[in-house]
Amino acid sequence: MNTRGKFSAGLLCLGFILALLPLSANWSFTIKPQKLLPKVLDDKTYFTVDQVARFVVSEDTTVQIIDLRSPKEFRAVNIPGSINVPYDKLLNNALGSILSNGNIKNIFYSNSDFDSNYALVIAGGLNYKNIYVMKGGLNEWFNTVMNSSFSGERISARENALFETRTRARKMFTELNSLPDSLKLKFIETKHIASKKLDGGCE
Amino acid sequence: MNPYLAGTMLGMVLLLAMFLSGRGLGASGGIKYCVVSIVGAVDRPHAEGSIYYSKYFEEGKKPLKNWLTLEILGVIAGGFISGAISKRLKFKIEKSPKISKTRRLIFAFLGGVFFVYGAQLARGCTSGAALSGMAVLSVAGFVTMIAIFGSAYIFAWFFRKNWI
Amino acid sequence: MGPISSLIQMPEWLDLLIALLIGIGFGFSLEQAGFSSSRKLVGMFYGYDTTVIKVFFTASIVALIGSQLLSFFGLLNLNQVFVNEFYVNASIVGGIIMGAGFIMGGFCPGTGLSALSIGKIDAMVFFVGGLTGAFLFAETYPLIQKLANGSYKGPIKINEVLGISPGLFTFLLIIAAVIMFWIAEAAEKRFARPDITNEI
Amino acid sequence: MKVINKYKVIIAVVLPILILVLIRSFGANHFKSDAKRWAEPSVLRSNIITGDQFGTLTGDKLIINLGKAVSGIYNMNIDELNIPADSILSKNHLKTIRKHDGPVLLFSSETAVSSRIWMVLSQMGYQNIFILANDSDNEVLKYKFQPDTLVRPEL
Repeated sequence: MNTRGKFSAGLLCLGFILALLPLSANWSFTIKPQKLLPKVLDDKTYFTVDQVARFVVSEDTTVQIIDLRSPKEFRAVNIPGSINVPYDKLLNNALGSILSNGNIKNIFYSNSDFDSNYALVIAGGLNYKNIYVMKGGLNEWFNTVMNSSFSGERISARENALFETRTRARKMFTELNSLPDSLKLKFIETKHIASKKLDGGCE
Repeated sequence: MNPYLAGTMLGMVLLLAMFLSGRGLGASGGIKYCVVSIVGAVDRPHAEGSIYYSKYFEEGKKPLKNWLTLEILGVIAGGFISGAISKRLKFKIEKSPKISKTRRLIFAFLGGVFFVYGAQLARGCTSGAALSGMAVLSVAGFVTMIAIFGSAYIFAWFFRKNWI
Repeated sequence: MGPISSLIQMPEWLDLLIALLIGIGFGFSLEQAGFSSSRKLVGMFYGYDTTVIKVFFTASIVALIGSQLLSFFGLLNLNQVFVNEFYVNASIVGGIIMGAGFIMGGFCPGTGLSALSIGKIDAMVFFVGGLTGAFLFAETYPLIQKLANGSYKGPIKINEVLGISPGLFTFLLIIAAVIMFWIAEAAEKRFARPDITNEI
Repeated sequence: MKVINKYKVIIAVVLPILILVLIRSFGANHFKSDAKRWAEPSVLRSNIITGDQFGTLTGDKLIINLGKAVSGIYNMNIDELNIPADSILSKNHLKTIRKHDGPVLLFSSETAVSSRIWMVLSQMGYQNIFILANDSDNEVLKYKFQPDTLVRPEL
């Protein structure tokens, strides 16, 4: 048998294996379940809304807040500085273009505690580091940051700091979300373009 | 070297490029960056004013400090190493004995003009669009490949005197 | 996981070093395949030497198989690998112009560079022609902008268009390539030109 | 023997790949491929069972309590197992889930934990797993934002 024959036979065997693989999958979890479980049960993966409020107020550049709700919900209200990646888009493997930056803390949030925690497991399964959720979601944000008021007789220094953060976060949240839709939308789109576009090709 | 073996080697290099930096191979892009930097050096205001060149000079970018430019430098180095190993290093004009040297060089020049012009239009040459494109199953890769080889087969008849 | 560049923020020098190393591998394989000879390259269009088609299809199939196996094992995220964008008219017209350039010059840009590196003077002239071509394109860009950017279809994949899995498409491509290899070798015998093949 | 010698290069390449592929496809100690498919119920929200839906759920139910607190909310002669979240992947527990014929409901006083465990188990290929949730617990924004009409864009 000549080289061509052998080579063709080898390629055909490999091609046959490939044809049988469920490759339409495109992507799957890359680490083993036993390795993932302790990662997703780590208490450090939670941020309280107050911690997130502090990030927002200080305009911390080492955090990236990711809103998993639909674009419509995002347009209605969103946390200042967050980017919108709807949960169903995230399943189409939008993660890579968002979470590539190793040292930045990525904080997921949704309205409640479901989508954000699914997303955390997915990101963990793909072996991304520095992933967190905002516990309680936007509902908890409203409950704590937007609607709480101080009731009591004396205020401690710590409580005072907490309330100041909340008040400032509330102000920023209200200012951003009171903007007309067109302006908010523009902000979202520029964010999106910056995070998309892969490098490559001959251009 | 056996063509199938050489092809496997080339495929491995392409796979390595995909694995390391998520991109394919390319040659015409590097040639373009050379031109862009030459134009930028000779006539900077023209380069910055033109809709085509200006995007390569935004934000103080340097067109020579680019993936594709470095890649074609590597191609030249790699070709040289291989030529040295196989003892093929020699200055010569390769041509059919039936045509003159001048004719060969004129056609080589024209071929270069056409090829790179077409590659700029199609956003990649045989390596950047056809080979790398096919390796990621892109439709653009297959269409470009068929267009290149199809048209070359048709034109082959007109230029047959140059070669056989 | 991979591509590595999506995992870590690479410093610029490392990125460029990788480019240089990839380029060296690229040039080395092209030269080893015998692509530094224009008469060997155009042999494909006259049937006396079909190395081009063998190397070309082998390379893309090896990369296809490799990338899909890596993706199956979770080592390479194919969504993070660049997919060429499809501009219908530009691809076809550009391809036709390239075909004409191929048969005139006897090189394509990559092979031209590897031929230039071992001292082929015609390849150097081809390279100068290439620079001129890129320059002409830049200067005529406003005229052909519409053609270049028209009928944009995005980075679409052929298996998605056909609605089959990438693995199955690869298998079909391999079958096609195997048939092509067989035809190519038959053609080499049929159109054999020992006077040319002995010289190159 | 002669045949093997003739094809040894091909066998040397194809066989290891075939073995690796088989291990990856059928090994139990891995997540299944096609993460999107296994996560599909979470997009459709068909994986969340609240009080009303609980009654209509057919089949032999098994509640897995992931926390220390007793669920208590649906106390109607239904099997309830107490498995702390961090030991859910032990062999015996996985066997219990696999052997159980009918819906398996994950409960935790913290929705975050049950959501996470749901995704882990689903990606391992377990189907018919649900999250037991309170009626009020769903992905809906319960608050209405009051815009401040005095805000002027600074841009």
